[in-house]
Amino acid sequence: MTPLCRALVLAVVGLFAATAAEPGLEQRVSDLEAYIRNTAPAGPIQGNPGPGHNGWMMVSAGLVLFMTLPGLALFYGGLVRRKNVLSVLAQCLGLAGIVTILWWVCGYSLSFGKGSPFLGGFQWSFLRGVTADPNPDYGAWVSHNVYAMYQLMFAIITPGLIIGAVAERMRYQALMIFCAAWMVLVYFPVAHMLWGADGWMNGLWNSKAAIKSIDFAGGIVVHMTSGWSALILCLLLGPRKGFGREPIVPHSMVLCMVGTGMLWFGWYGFNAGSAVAADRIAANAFTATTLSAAVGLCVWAVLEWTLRRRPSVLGMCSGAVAGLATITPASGFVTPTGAVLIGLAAGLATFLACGKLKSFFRYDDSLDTFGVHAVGGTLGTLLAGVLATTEINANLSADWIRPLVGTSLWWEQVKAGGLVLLLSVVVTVILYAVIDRVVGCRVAEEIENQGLDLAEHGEEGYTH
Amino acid sequence: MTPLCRALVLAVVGLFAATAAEPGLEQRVSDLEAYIRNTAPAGPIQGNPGPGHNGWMMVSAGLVLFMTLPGLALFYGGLVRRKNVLSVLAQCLGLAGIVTILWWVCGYSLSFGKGSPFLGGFQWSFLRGVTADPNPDYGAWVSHNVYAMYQLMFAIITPGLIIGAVAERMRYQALMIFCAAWMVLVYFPVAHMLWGADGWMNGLWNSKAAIKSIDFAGGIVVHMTSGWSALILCLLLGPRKGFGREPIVPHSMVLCMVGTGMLWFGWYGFNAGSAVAADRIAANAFTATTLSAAVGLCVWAVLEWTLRRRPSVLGMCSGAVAGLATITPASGFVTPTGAVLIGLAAGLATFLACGKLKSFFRYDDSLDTFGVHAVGGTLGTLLAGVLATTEINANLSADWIRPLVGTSLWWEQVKAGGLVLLLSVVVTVILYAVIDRVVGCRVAEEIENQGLDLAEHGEEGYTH
Amino acid sequence: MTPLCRALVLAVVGLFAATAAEPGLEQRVSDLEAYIRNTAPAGPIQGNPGPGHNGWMMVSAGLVLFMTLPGLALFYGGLVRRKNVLSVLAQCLGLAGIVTILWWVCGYSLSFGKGSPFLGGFQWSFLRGVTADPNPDYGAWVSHNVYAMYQLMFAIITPGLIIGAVAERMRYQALMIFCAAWMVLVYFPVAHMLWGADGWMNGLWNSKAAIKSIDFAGGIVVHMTSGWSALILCLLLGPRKGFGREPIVPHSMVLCMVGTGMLWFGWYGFNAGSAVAADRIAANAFTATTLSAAVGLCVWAVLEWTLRRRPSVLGMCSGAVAGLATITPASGFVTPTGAVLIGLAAGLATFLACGKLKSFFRYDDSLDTFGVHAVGGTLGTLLAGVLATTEINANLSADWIRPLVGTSLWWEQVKAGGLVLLLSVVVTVILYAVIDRVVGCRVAEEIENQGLDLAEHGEEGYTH
Amino acid sequence: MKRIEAIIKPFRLEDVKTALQDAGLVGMTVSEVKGFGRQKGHTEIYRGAEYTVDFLPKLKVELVVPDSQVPTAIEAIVKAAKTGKIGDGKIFVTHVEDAIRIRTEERGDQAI
Amino acid sequence: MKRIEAIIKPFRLEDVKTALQDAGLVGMTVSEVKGFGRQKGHTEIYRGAEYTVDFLPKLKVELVVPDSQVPTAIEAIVKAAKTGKIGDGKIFVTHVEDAIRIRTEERGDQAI
Amino acid sequence: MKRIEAIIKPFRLEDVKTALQDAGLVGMTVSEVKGFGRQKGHTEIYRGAEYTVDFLPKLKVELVVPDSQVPTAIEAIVKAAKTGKIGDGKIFVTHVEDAIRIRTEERGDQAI
Ligand SMILES: Nc1ncnc2c1ncn2[C@@H]1O[C@H](COP(=O)(O)OP(=O)(O)O)[C@@H](O)[C@H]1O
Ligand SMILES: Nc1ncnc2c1ncn2[C@@H]1O[C@H](COP(=O)(O)OP(=O)(O)O)[C@@H](O)[C@H]1O
Ligand SMILES: Nc1ncnc2c1ncn2[C@@H]1O[C@H](COP(=O)(O)OP(=O)(O)O)[C@@H](O)[C@H]1O
Repeated sequence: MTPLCRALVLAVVGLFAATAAEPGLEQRVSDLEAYIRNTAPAGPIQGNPGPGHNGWMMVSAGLVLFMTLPGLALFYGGLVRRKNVLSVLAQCLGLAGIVTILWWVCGYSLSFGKGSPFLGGFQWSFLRGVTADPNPDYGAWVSHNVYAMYQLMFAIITPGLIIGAVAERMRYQALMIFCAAWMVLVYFPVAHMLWGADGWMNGLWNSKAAIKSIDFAGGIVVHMTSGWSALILCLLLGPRKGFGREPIVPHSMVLCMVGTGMLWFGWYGFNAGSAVAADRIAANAFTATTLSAAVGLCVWAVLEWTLRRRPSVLGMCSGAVAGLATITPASGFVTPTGAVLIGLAAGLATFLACGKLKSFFRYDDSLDTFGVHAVGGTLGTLLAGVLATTEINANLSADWIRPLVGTSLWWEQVKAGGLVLLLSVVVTVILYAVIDRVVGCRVAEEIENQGLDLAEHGEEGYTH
Repeated sequence: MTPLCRALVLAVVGLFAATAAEPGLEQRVSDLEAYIRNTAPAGPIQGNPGPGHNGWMMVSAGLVLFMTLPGLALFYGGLVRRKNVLSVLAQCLGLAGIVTILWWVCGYSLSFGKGSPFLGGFQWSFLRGVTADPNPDYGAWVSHNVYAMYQLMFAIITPGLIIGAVAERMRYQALMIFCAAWMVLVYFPVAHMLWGADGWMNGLWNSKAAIKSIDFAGGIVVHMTSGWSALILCLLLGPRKGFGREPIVPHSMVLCMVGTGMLWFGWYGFNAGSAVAADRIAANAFTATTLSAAVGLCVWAVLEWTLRRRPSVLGMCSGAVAGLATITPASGFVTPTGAVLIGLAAGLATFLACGKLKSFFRYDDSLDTFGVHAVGGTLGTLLAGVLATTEINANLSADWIRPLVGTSLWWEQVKAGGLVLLLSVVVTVILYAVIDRVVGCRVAEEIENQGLDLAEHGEEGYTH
Repeated sequence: MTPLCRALVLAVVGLFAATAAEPGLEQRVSDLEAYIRNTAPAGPIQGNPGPGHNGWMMVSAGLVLFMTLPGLALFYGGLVRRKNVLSVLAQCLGLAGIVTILWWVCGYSLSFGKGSPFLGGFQWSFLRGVTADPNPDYGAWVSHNVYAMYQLMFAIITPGLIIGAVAERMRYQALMIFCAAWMVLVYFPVAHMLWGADGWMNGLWNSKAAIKSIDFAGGIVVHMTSGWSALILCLLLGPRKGFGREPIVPHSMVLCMVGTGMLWFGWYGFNAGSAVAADRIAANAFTATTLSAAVGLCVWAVLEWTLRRRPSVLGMCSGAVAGLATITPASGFVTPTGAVLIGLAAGLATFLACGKLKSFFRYDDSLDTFGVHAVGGTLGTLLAGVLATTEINANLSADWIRPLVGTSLWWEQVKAGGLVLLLSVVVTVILYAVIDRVVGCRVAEEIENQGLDLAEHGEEGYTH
Repeated sequence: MKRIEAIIKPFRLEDVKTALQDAGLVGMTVSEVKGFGRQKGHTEIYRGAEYTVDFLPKLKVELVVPDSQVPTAIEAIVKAAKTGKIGDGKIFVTHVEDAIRIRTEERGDQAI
Repeated sequence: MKRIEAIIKPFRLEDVKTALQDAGLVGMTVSEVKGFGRQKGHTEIYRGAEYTVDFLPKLKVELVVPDSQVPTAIEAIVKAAKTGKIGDGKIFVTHVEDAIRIRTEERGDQAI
Repeated sequence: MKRIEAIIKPFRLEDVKTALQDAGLVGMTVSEVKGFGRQKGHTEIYRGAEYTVDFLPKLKVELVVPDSQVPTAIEAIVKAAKTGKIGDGKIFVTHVEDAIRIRTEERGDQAI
C-alpha cells in the first residue's frame, strides 16, 4: 500500500465512522419532523413531550374545564329561577370535585388503561405511572398526565349535562351519589369502549374493535350517555311543581348567554383538542366546530323569526349549543360543507325536539338536556358515519376502517349508539330506584317552593 | 485495480450516495429551523402546519371570538338600560351567525383570495381548497383553514362594534341586513386592500401596493371602518328618546367591567395573534398591547381624578379599551416606549372625544363606538406610521417599504385611512337610505319606551 | 497516482469538507432537540424564541391577567355588599394600570435584573433591552419580553389579593398609594430574592443563594406577601361598621362563583406557566394544580356537610381557591399523590382559619385574604419543602440543592417564609402609619353607610 | 272603596291571581317585600359566619275594590294563599277616598 | 293630609316628577311594582314554551300632601302620566292621620 | 288599628327592627323604595355625561299596630332611625279598618 493509499484508507475508515453516526442524525431529524407531523418518534427524543402539542393540550384542558366552571354553570344557572341558581352552581362545583377524585383513584385507569375491551384495568390508579412522558397510544407528543387531565375535564362536564334535566327539584346529595355511581357504571366503560386503545367499539384506533364506530370528541361518550340518562332521570323524577301551569322562566337570560359564549369558546378545546395535537386534524375540527355552531344558531333564529316574528337570545344560544353538540362526534372527520350540513340538521332537529316533542310528551326536561344534547349527540353520531372522509382525517385510512368510510360506517354508528343508549337507560333506571329508596331523590315540596338554594346550601344567589 | 482499491472505490461510491442524501438532510434541518424562525420551508415538510404556531393561532382565534361572545356583548350590554340588554346580546349573537355563513359562502375568498387589488375572487368560496395545509401568503406554519377562522373572528367583531352607536333604538332586522350588506361593501374590500396578499394598500406584504400603508391588527380594517360607519349611522338614526333630557345610565357597570376584562384578555389573540405565529413579532405585539391598555386606563383615571375627584370604573374601562383599540394597528411595529406614548395619546384623545366632542355636537353615540373606536383607530393608524420601526418588525425592512419607515409612512397611513373613512361613510349613507325605506331602521316609539327586549325578542333580561 | 486514485483523493477531500460542515449540522439538530427538551441552544438558532414555548407563555400571561380582570374582581366583588361592588372592581382595574406602569419604569428591572442578592438593578428600566429574544436566565425558548409581561401579571394580582382584607372601608386613593409603595418595598425585593437569577433565597437557580428555598409559582412571593400584609392592614384599619352585629352577606354568590371558575382556569397559566415552557414540569404542575383544587373543594364540602348539613357554593369556592393557593409553591415539585395531600391539608387549614381563627380573634378580614391566601401560601411553602421530589422536577438535582431535597429543605422554606413574613408585616405597619397620616386610610362613616361606589367613584353597580 | 293589602308567600301568587280573577276582580298591583313576623327566618352561613335572616321574601298584593266586593276579595285571597303553615301572611283593609283612572280621568268606582 | 298613590308607566316617571315639582310638591317615594289590569300582557317564548306574562312593570309614586294640595297633585300627575293608551294607571287617595319628620320630630303638615 | 309607614335610610334597618322588637312589636313588612325630597341627590358621571340622581335609596317599613301602640312604635322608630342629617325620612300614620291573618282567618287586633 502506498502511503497515499494508506492515508486514503484511514480517511475512508474515519468517514465510515462518521457515516455510522449518520443514521443517528437522520433518525434525529426524522424525529423532529415527527414532532411537526405528529407521528411517533423512534430515536433518543422519545419520552419527551413536544412543546407545541403539549402547550395546546394544556390550553385545551383548561378550556374544557372552563366549559363547566363557569360556562355550563351559567348556561344552566341563568335558565332556572332565581331561588335555585346556586343549586345549579353547587352541582357543577361538586361534580368537578368528586369526578376529579374518582378519576385519580381509578377513573382514568378504568377508562384508558388496558384491560378488557369493555373496561380498563387498575394499573394507573392514583395516576401511578402516568407521568409527563407521552403515552403513544393516546398522543405521541403530549404528556401522558396532560392527556389524563384533558380527559378528566370531559369526565367532569358529562354528568354536568345531566343537571339540566333534573334542575330545580333533585336533592343535592342524591344527585352527587347518582353521578358518582353513574361515572363508574356508564362513563368509564363507555369511554373505554369508544376511546380506550383496546376498546370494543374504538374503530379508529383498535383494529380488533368488534364495532368499528368513530366518535371524535364525544357524541356517544359525552352527549348520548348524559342526554339519554337525563331523559330517563327526569321522567322518573317527575315534573317540577307547577310545570305547565305556572310560568317557569329563566331568571337571567344574560347569564345564560354568557355561559353560551363560554361554552362555544371552550368547545374549541373540546373538539379541536380531541386531535391530541395542534395538527391538521385539530385545524379541521376547529373549522367544522365554528361553522356548525354558527349555522345551528342561524337555523333557530330563522325558524323563530318565521314562526314567531321574534328571534330570541335563548333561541340563538340553543341553536349554537345544538350545533356544537352535534358536530362534536364528527368534528375531526368532516369537510366544512359537511359541517354546515350538520349544523343545519342540528338546528332543525333540536328545534323540533325542544318545541314539539317535549310539549307533546309533556316530560319536564327542565333545561332541555335531552332536546339539545341527546338529540344533537345522537344525530351527530349518525351523521359522522355518513359524512366522515379520509381527506379530512387520514387516520380513517387504516385498513380495518377504510372500507367502511362512505359506505356502512353509519351502521357501526347505529350499533354503538344504540348499545350505549341502552346501557345509559338501564343503569339510570336501576340507580334511580336504589338511590330513591336509600336517600330520596326529590326535595320536599316545601323546599321546592322556597327554592333549593336556601334549604340545601344555606345561601341566597343575590341580596340587595 | 487492487482489491483494496476496489474496496475503496466502492466505499467512496457508497459515501457519495450518502452525501447525495446530505443536502436533503441539510434542507430538512433548515426547514425545522424555519419552523422556529417562522420562515417558509422548502423541503418535504412543506404543507405541514407547525404545532407551536398552529396551536397559538387556534387559541388566538378562540380568544377573538371570546371578545365578541361574551366580551363585547357584556361590555355593551352592561351599558344599556335593563330593558334593552338582550337586544344587544341578540345583535352580537346574530352577527356571529350571519357573518360566519357569509364568510363561508364568499367572505373569506373575497377578502383574502387573489383577485383585483380591490377585492378578492371566488376561488375559495365555501372554503373550497382552504385546507389544513398552510398558505404561505398568510402564514408559513399555520393551517390555512385556521387562518381563515382566525380572520372570521375579526369579521364578526367589526360590525359588532357598530352596535354601540345605535343601541337601544335600531330594529333588529334592519341592523342585521345593514351589517350583512356592509360586510360585502365595506369590510371585504377593505380587508382585501389592507391585508390581501395582492391588496392595493398592503404596504407590508405587497411590493406593488399603490398605497404602502400598514395595519398590524386592524386599526383601519376593524376600528376605522366600524367606528366611522357607526357615527354616520347614529346621526342618521337620531338620538334615543329622552337623550339629553332624562338620565340614561348603564344598568350594570359590573357586566361592563367583566366585558372589559374579557376584551383585554381576548385582545392578546387579536394583536399578538396577528403575527400569525408565536414568534418575535407576536411577543412584541403582546408587550405593546399590555402597556398601551394600562396607560390608557391610567390616563382616564388620572383625568377623572383631577377633574372630578372620582375615578370611575367606566372611565378606567373606557381608557383600557381606548388603549387597546389605538395600539391595534401599531402593536406589531412599535417599541415598549412607543406603546406607552400611544397609550397616552389614546387616553387623552378618547377622553376628549367622549366628554367634549359628543356634548358639543350633541349626537347620540349611545355607547361611544365613535369616541373610542373611530378616534382610537384613526389615531393609532397615524401613530403607527410615525412610530413603526424595523427593529421591532423585521418585515418593515422589505425594500419597498423600508425607505418610508420613520419618514413618510405616516402619509401613506393618512391616505389609506382617509379613503377607507370615505368609503365607510358613503356606503353607510346609501345603505341606511335603502334599508330605512324598505324595512324601516328605527323601532316604534312605543317599543323604545317599553324596551327592545320584549318587543323584538320576546324575552326579558332578568326576572325576579 | 492513477487517475482513479486521484479521483478518490478528490472525492475524499470533498467528503472531508462535508464532514467539516457536519459538526454544524449536529449542533443544529441538537439545538432543535433542545427546543423539544427546553434546554438552552448553542448554535445559530440562539436568540430565537421557540414557538411552542412562546405561544404557551403568551397564553399563560393572558390567563394570569384574566385571573385579576375579571376573575378576582368578580370573586371579591360578588362577596361584598351591592353598594361596594364597584369599589372592588375599581381597585382591581387601578392596580392593573399602576402596577403595569411601575413594572415598565423599574419594577421588572428591580425584580429580575441582576443587582445585589436583595434587589435587581436598573439596567432594564423602561424595558430597555428586554427584547423578543429569550433571556436564558429565565427561559431558554421564551421571548424575554413575554417573560417580563408574564411576570407583570403576577405583580398585578399580588396586591390585588390584599383588596379582600380591606374591602368596603378603605379609601381608594390610600389603597392605590399603599399598593404602589408596597410593590417597591415588598414585592420587587421578594420577587428578586426568590426568583431573580442572583436572588438571595433562590435555591432552585442560584447556586450561591444564602437560603436555598424553592417557590414554584408564588407561595411566598405572591400569597405570603399579600396575605400577611392583608392581615396587618385589616387589623390597623379596624373592622367594618356593623361587623359582627349586622349581617354583612355577599350580594351575589353567582358572581363569586363565576370569579372562582375564572381563577381556576387562569391558575393553569399561573402554575403550569411557571415552568416557563410547555414541558414536562409544566405538565406536572398542571396535574398537581387540578388535583389540589378539587380536593380542597371536596374537603370544604364534606366539612360543611358534616357540620352543617349544607354544603355551600361559597364553601366549595373557598376550598377550591384554597387548594389552588396552597399548591402554588409546590405545583412543579410534587407527585399527584403529593398534590392530593396538599389539597387535603389546604382544605382543613383554611376551613379552620376562616371559621375558627377569625371568629376567635375577631379581626375583620372582609373576604378572607388571610384565611385563604396567607394560610394556604404559608402551608404550601412548608409542604413544598417536605414533598418536593427530583423525579417530578429534574432541576432539583442541581448539586447545591439535591442534598436538601427530602431532608432539610423544609427548614429553608421556614427561613425564607419567616423572613418574608417579617418584611411584609413591618413594611405594612410603616406604610399604614405614613399614609394614614398624610391622606387618611379609612373612608368617612357617612360614606361607609352609603357605600363606596357612589362616594368614591360616582357610579352605581346596578340600576333598575 | 277599600284598599286591600295582602302579604302572601311568593309561590302563591298565581293561585291568588286566579282566584281574584275568578271572583271578577281584575286589577291589582304587586310588589316584592321582605316580611318579619312570627315565622322563623333561616340561617345562612358564609365561611363559618352564621347569620340569622329574619326577613323573608313575601309578595304584597294591593287591590282597590268597591266596598261591596271586599268580602269576596278577602275570601278569594284567603282561600288561595292559605297553606296552613306559619307565615301565610296578612290582609289589611283601609278606606280609600277617591280613585282616578289616569287614561280617562274617570273617578270613583268607575275608575277601578 | 292625604296620601296620593299613583300607579304609572315606568317611562313617565321623569315627567311626573317634574310636573309635581313644578306644582311645588317636592316629596315623594317611588317603588317598582308589577301591575295587572285591563292592559294586555305580552307573551314570552322560551324554547317553544309560550308564557303569557300578565304582570307588567309599573311604578308606584306615593306622596303625602296637605288636603289643600290634593287637586293640584292629581292634576299634575294625570297630565304628566297620561299617554291615552290602556294601562296608564290609577291614582288612589287615602286619608293620613299623622305625619312625622324623623329628623326633627315635627308633626302634621309641617312634616311633609 | 293603625298602619305606620316609615321611610328610613337603608342602613338604619337593623336598628329600627331591634327597637321595634324591644318595644314588643314583631310584625313588619319592608320594601325597597326610592325617595325624593329635600335631601340633595348625587351626581353620577358616565364618560363625561353628568346625571343628577334625585332619587335616593330608602327603605319603607310598614307595620300595622293596635291603636294603643302607635306612640310606642313611632317613638321606637324615630329613636332608631334618626341620624339628625337631612333625609332621615318620614313616618305616616293611617287608619286600618280590618286585618286578617290568612293562616287562621283571625280578624282585627288578634291578627297582627
Ligand atoms: N303587624 C304587622 N304589620 C305589617 N306586616 C305584618 C305584621 N305582622 C306580620 N306582617 C307580615 O306578615 C308576614 C307573615 O306574618 P307571620 O307573623 O310570620 O306569620 P302569620 O301570618 O302566619 O302569623 C310577615 O312576614 C310580615 O310581612
Ligand atoms: N283595582 C285595582 N287595584 C289596584 N291596582 C290596580 C287596580 N286596577 C288597576 N290597577 C293598577 O293599574 C294598572 C293599570 O290598569 P289597567 O286596567 O291595565 O289600565 P287602565 O289604568 O288604563 O285602566 C294596573 O297594571 C295595576 O297596576
Ligand atoms: N310628601 C312626601 N310624601 C311621601 N314621601 C315623602 C314626602 N316627603 C319626603 N318623603 C320621603 O322621605 C324621604 C326623606 O325626605 P327629605 O325631604 O329628603 O328629608 P327629611 O325627611 O329629613 O325632611 C324622601 O326621600 C322621600 O322618600
